[in-house]
This record gives sequence, structure tokens and C-alpha cells, in this order.
Amino acid sequence: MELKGFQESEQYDPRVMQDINRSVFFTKVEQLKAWSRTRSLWPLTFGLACCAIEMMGTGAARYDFDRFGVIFRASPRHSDVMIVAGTVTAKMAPVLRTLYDQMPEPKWVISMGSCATCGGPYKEAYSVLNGVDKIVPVDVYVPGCPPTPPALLDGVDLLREKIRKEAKGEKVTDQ
Amino acid sequence: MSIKTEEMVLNMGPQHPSTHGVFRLKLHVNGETITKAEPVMGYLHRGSEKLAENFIYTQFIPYTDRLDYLNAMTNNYIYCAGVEKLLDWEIPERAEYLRVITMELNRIASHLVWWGTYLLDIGALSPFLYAFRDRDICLDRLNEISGARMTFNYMRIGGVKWDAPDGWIEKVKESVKELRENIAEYDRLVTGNEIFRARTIGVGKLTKDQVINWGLSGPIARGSGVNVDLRKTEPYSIYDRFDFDVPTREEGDVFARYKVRIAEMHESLKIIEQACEQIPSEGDIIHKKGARIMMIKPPAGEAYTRAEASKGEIGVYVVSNAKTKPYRVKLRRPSFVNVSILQDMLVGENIQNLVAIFGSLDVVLGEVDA
Amino acid sequence: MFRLLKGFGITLNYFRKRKVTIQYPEEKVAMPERFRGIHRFFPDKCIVCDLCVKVCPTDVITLTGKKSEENPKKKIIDTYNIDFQGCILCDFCTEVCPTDAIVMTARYDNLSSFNRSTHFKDIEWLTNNHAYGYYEESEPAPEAGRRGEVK
Amino acid sequence: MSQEVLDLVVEKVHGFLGEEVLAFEEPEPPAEEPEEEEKPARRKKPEPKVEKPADLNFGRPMIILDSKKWTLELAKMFRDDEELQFDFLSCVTGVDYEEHMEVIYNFYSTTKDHYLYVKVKTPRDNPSVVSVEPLWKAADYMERETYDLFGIDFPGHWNLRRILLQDDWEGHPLRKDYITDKKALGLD
Repeated sequence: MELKGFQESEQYDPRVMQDINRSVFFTKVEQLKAWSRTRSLWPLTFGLACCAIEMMGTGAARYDFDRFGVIFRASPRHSDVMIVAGTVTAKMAPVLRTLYDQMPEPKWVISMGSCATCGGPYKEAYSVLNGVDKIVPVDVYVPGCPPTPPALLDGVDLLREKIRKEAKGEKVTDQ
Repeated sequence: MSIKTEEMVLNMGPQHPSTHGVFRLKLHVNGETITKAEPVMGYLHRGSEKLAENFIYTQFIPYTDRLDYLNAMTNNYIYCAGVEKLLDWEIPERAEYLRVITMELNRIASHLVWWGTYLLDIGALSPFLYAFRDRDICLDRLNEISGARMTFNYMRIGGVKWDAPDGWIEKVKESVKELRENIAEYDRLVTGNEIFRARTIGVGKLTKDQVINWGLSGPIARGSGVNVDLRKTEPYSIYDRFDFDVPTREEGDVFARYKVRIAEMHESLKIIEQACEQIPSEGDIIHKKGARIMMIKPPAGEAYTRAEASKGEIGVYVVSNAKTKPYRVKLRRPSFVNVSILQDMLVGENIQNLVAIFGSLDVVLGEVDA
Repeated sequence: MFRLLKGFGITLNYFRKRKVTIQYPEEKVAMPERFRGIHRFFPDKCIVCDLCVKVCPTDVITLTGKKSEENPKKKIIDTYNIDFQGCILCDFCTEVCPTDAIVMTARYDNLSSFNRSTHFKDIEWLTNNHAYGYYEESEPAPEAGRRGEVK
Repeated sequence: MSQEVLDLVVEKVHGFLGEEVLAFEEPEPPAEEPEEEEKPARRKKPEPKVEKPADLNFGRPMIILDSKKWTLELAKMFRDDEELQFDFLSCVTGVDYEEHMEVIYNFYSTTKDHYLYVKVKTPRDNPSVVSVEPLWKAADYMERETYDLFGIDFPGHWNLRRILLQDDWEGHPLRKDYITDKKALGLD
């Protein structure tokens, strides 16, 4: 934090700086925004297949998504995270892209389960898209078939980390 | 005085919170009344049947899990039973009991998901939380025995994969007691609720003839007074050893289906309890040839087997040409047939009843689209 | 009205019941021993029989073997990769393995990533995957031997 | 029970098709015409036979018909006859046996509690089987699915369109000669 004026004043009275450090929290607006975003990720209820049930299970009492500020929204216009939970087929792919386009910026995509990540068990099937990252940019991949609710929570945690890091200007690559 | 309205085409889905998946309804609406409904499906068509032709027999078992992902155990069972019929194998007794216990636990879990999400659809939030809490009890037990929460891959051709771990049967017995209390609580919580009754009683009526002609099965058929439960009428596995009732109701409306499902959960608990008492304490869990999963080679022929899944009659039709890979696997998915009534049933209904009716069919899209 | 109060009564009763929520990141979920999480591999046990590759429904396992230096008739494992992004955790590889060289741990967490290629697990990763889960390193699963493919 | 049902069905079909043949003056004698095979329960074949499609049945009565013989009237007889009353159509599916195709109907009678299993053979090029959708509404979606995945035509169906795949999909995937090329489809 570059705070020239205050540093000068420190020379005169060190207690002022102490006071400020104790009671005022300095941050960039970007980071503040990122912090608030991480606390209220609103995913689109985009259940496609088996993973959707685990996603619902994560939202239920046992694992309780709401603790993380994750509240499912039915409309793409309200949401900022899309959890692609299930197999994306050729017929569904254009619809998925439309939904993604409808979401307001900033938006993130979590690819949940092996079907969404790479086609998974249906890799060889004639009507399945091998990986949702061919149509929308994916931020976090959660493996599993289906991932257990804690694994999904892990994925959401990772997404929050990514949002925080990006706000600091770090480039997010691999762990 | 009549209000002049124009016909309007309304599109519901594919992404809609109360379709529980990707299902689309093209509705022609005149004012509030639906004049024509056209279901569009296939958004989750994954070609399982084609994939089966490229797999050895056992490899297809995990794929049956993913058809009706809420009731994967019965899917596992029916596929294995179909191949076993071709092979003409006797299944060890303990394996049969383990199959029955897991299938019935899974049936309860499936009905619970239906109960929770259905009430969520028609406007009650908290039942969802109750249902998923109790579903987790079922899933914990299934997780302990099979090692997965939803896609169990537990049954094998000729038996089951794992024996029950130590103390599992006792745990199941305790869970049954807990579930029985909790499910009884649902009645007190919801069934008497005025709003719920107003939205369900007399809505979405299906007559007996309609049910039979449209090939509907499961709780939908039993809610309309058709007493068909394959566990009773054509006992497969060892269901003839248990004492249970088939709940039927005559009304045929949404509320009747609700009551049938709630009663069915109690019956399933009864079956589990009896099975836990009767299960032999030791014994084989798989046919002696079943452990060699790479070498299962049924003789040429074909077999159609059916069983009662939580959604209705599930059937599998296996054609073998005496090779290690099946020639054709056809799965008769109950949801796929059950959903066909929608185009007939919605005509003339109010649009606000749509979700209540559609939810009461208990359709799983993975199963509709295969 | 009475029914409504009855419903609320049940809700209120829950204030004095045990809480079901698991505070996940602080409190880990206890998965049972059989839980099928990511694999663990024992290179010294592997006899390069290729059964796991054949049985895998999604073709995610690839392996190569090489001639053993001490005993030229024996083959030892050289590379062993699991493309975990496509793995459906069906457990067939463990089931057919005659020597239990590949097992499944109960590890389900810390596997998500920003990049698909991270899910590609090589022999080194799979061998060192013992810090997690309920899998006992020393003793193989007791029933595993019986289930194994008879050769 | 199954044998009795089979005898009954065979008798009925003979009677039915015989009459029809007389009316339409077909030259062959009616008794040989429907290719009916009765299958005792669980007959195991020791030697594997690859070419021949259906060798084994499982205690359930089965008749095999040619698609020309399978008419709506015959199906109506199955449904409405006093002794048969197959009112529940359980399953409709198709199988592609490289030299011909088959459509398989699985009937059940809720009143009489018996089954019937009808296989209708149809040539592989230009396959066509009369739809039973006007009689059993359950056939609606299942025949559409069979059309979608096998390309078997069902004349008489009110709405025979693709159901699971897109309307502009090329080919019928469950045919044995369908080649899945995901690169060409733009899916891989």
C-alpha cells in the first residue's frame, strides 16, 4: 500500500499510524470486490444428470452450501457461477451456450464430474460433447463420477481462491 | 362475460428448475388453459445402448447406474438378472438378500428425493431439507457396502461385489427405525397442509383405462387403482419370501400418487426389516463363475426381464450371440414411457397445475433419454 | 389452522435435536473404508498383466512395462498413467488386479484444479498418494484377493 | 401357463390369418404362413450359433411374424379378444440382425395375467412395420424411439419424428453399420 501522506505524518506522531493500522483496513477496490464476490457466489441451477443430484445434496442440510454464501438461482440473469453438472450432449450444447451468454459479467464456470470435463463414461458415445470447455471457458474442474458433495465444496473453494488471486493481479495457472 | 384471448406458445425448459433436468415442454396456451402440450426430450441422450455393444458384459453395469441415477441399485439388478437369465445361473442366497436390502434402501432414497423436490416445486422449501437429510441416511448405508454414494456399481453378474461389512446389518436395522420415525413425521408435516391439499387433490386425474393404454407403471398406475407391482404379481429375486402390501388408491390424482409413494416407503422399510432378520449369516456372495468378470460368455439367445423400479416397470432385453460382448441391450425405462402421458394429460389443465402434475410423474431425465 | 401449527411444531422441535450439518472444510467427512476415491498404485506389486487396461470401460489407464534386469523373464512396470478426468471410479481395475497393485483410496478432496491436464496422474503421483484416505498401506484389502481375476 | 397361452395365441393367429387369406385370396395355405416357433423354457444351446438370431427364450410365449402379416387388425385381435386381452404394451424395441431387422412387442394382460412376445421381421432395406400406436398409446414414444435409433418406419403413427436426437441428425445410430465419428460431428 502506497500511502505517502500518512508515512510522513508517522514521523511526527507514530501513534497515528498505529491507530490507523488498528482501525482501518486498506485494500484495493478490486480486491474488495473480489472478496465480496467470493462470499456470494450464486450458481445457476443447471442440473443435467447424476451430478445434479449431488449438487442438490450439497445444497441440502448435510453439507449446506449456504454457509459459503452459495445460493442457487433459477435464472441465468441472477447468477454468476454456472455449475455444469452432468453430460453435455450435442442437443444441449447450444442451449448451454445461450445460458452462458445470458449470465452477466463477471461469470465463472465449474465443470463438475467427468462427463462435463471430458465426456467421461460417454466419451465414445455418438451424441455426447467431449468436454464442456469446447463451448464455454471453464475455471475449475472437479473430478469424480459424480463428485461427492465435499468434493464440490472443494471445487467452489478453489474458485474463490482463483477470484481472489485474479483480483490481486496474479495469473492463475496450476496449483 | 368471456375474455377474448389469443393462443400463445410458451416454452418451458430445457433449463427449468422444476423439470429436474433438461426437459422441454412446448405449451400452447389459451389464457390460462393449456390447449396443446408437446414434450421435447433427448437433451440428455447419451447413447448407452450403443455403448453396451462395445463392452464386455460386466463393463456395462456402471452405465446402468447412470440411467436412473436415483435408483441405481434396481438398474444394476435388472441388467445382471437379464444376463443371469441367459446364463441360467443360480444366485447364492446371501447375495439375493443383500440385493434386496440395497434395492429397497435405494427405493426409499429415490422416493425421498421425489418427495423433497416435488414439494419444493409446489412451493414448500423445508421438505427438501428433511428429505435430503433422510436420504443421506440411506446413502450412508449404501456407501458403506458399495463404496459410492450414487453410482454404486455394486451388483455383479451372478451375485454382488462385496459382502456386507461387519455390523452393517445392525446399522441398517437402526436406520430403519430412524427412517420410520422420520417418514411418519412427513405425514404430520405436509400431508395435512391445507395449501398442499388444495394444490393436489383432484388435480391431474388419470383413469384406469388411460393408465393401462398408455403403459404407465409404478406408483402412477397404483395411484389410479391398477394393482400392478412386479414384486408381488411376478416375484423376482426373493420377494416372495417377504410379507408386504402393495399400496393402491382409486382416486388417480396427484394426491393419490403422493400417498402411494409415502406408503411404499413404509412397505420398503418392512421388507428391509424382514430381510435383515432372514439373511443367512454366512455364505457365498457370488456365483462361482461370476468372479471372472472378463470371461462371462452367455450362450446365444435373448432374454427380457422386468423388475419394479421406484419409477415403474424396468425391463432389460439382452441379445447375446455367444460372444463376450452383448449383441444388443435394450432398456425399457419406466420414466420414458411414463412421460408420454404428459401430452395427453396436460390438455385442458390450468397452467399453474402444470408443475404439480409434471412433478407427480416422478420423471428422471437420465432415464428418459438413456 | 391446527394443521399449520402442527407443522410448525415439528419445525420447532428441531431446535433441540442434533445438528446434521457437517462444517466441511474444518470438519472432514468420514467416508467409509470402501469408499472409491482416487487410486493408489504399488509399482513393486505390478506384474504388467494389462488386465486393468482391458477392463477399464473408459480407457483411462495406460501402462508400459519393461524387462526386469535381474530376471529377464519377468516384466516390471515402467509407466503407469491414469487420466483421472475420465475415470468413473467403477473399481473394475482393482477388482481384476491379481496382485492388488492398484487400489482405491478414500481420498475425494483436493482434487479439483484449474486445468484439465492436472487430472492426468502418472506413476509417481499414484505411488505417493498415501497421505490421504483410509487406506492402510501395509495390508491389502482382505477380500481383494478372493475377488481377483483367476488366471 | 406359458405353453397354454402360446397354444391359444397360435390357434387364434391361425384362425385370424386364415380368414384374412381367404378374403384376400392369397395362394399359400394358411397353416404354414405365419412363421411360428414355440420355445420351451430355457433351452440351452451347447454349440454357439452366431448367425441365427433367436435361439433361446425364457418361458415366455413368443411368436415370430413377418411384417406383412402383422396388421393392425391382428393387433386389435390381440387386444380385444376375450381370451387374450393383451391390454398392456410393456415394451417395443428393435434389433438389427445384420440380414434383417426385428421389432419386438412385449404384451401383458392385466386381467388375465399372461404375457406374449411378438417379433415382427422386416427387411433391412426399407424396414417398415405397421404401427400399433392407435391401439396402445404406450407405443407412441417407444415406436418413435425405434424409428429414431433404427430407422424402422411405422406407417400409421400419428407423429413419427425423431425423439431423442436432433431433427437434423443423419443416420440411425443403433444400426450395426453406423460409424460413430465424433470428429466429424464436431463433438471431440
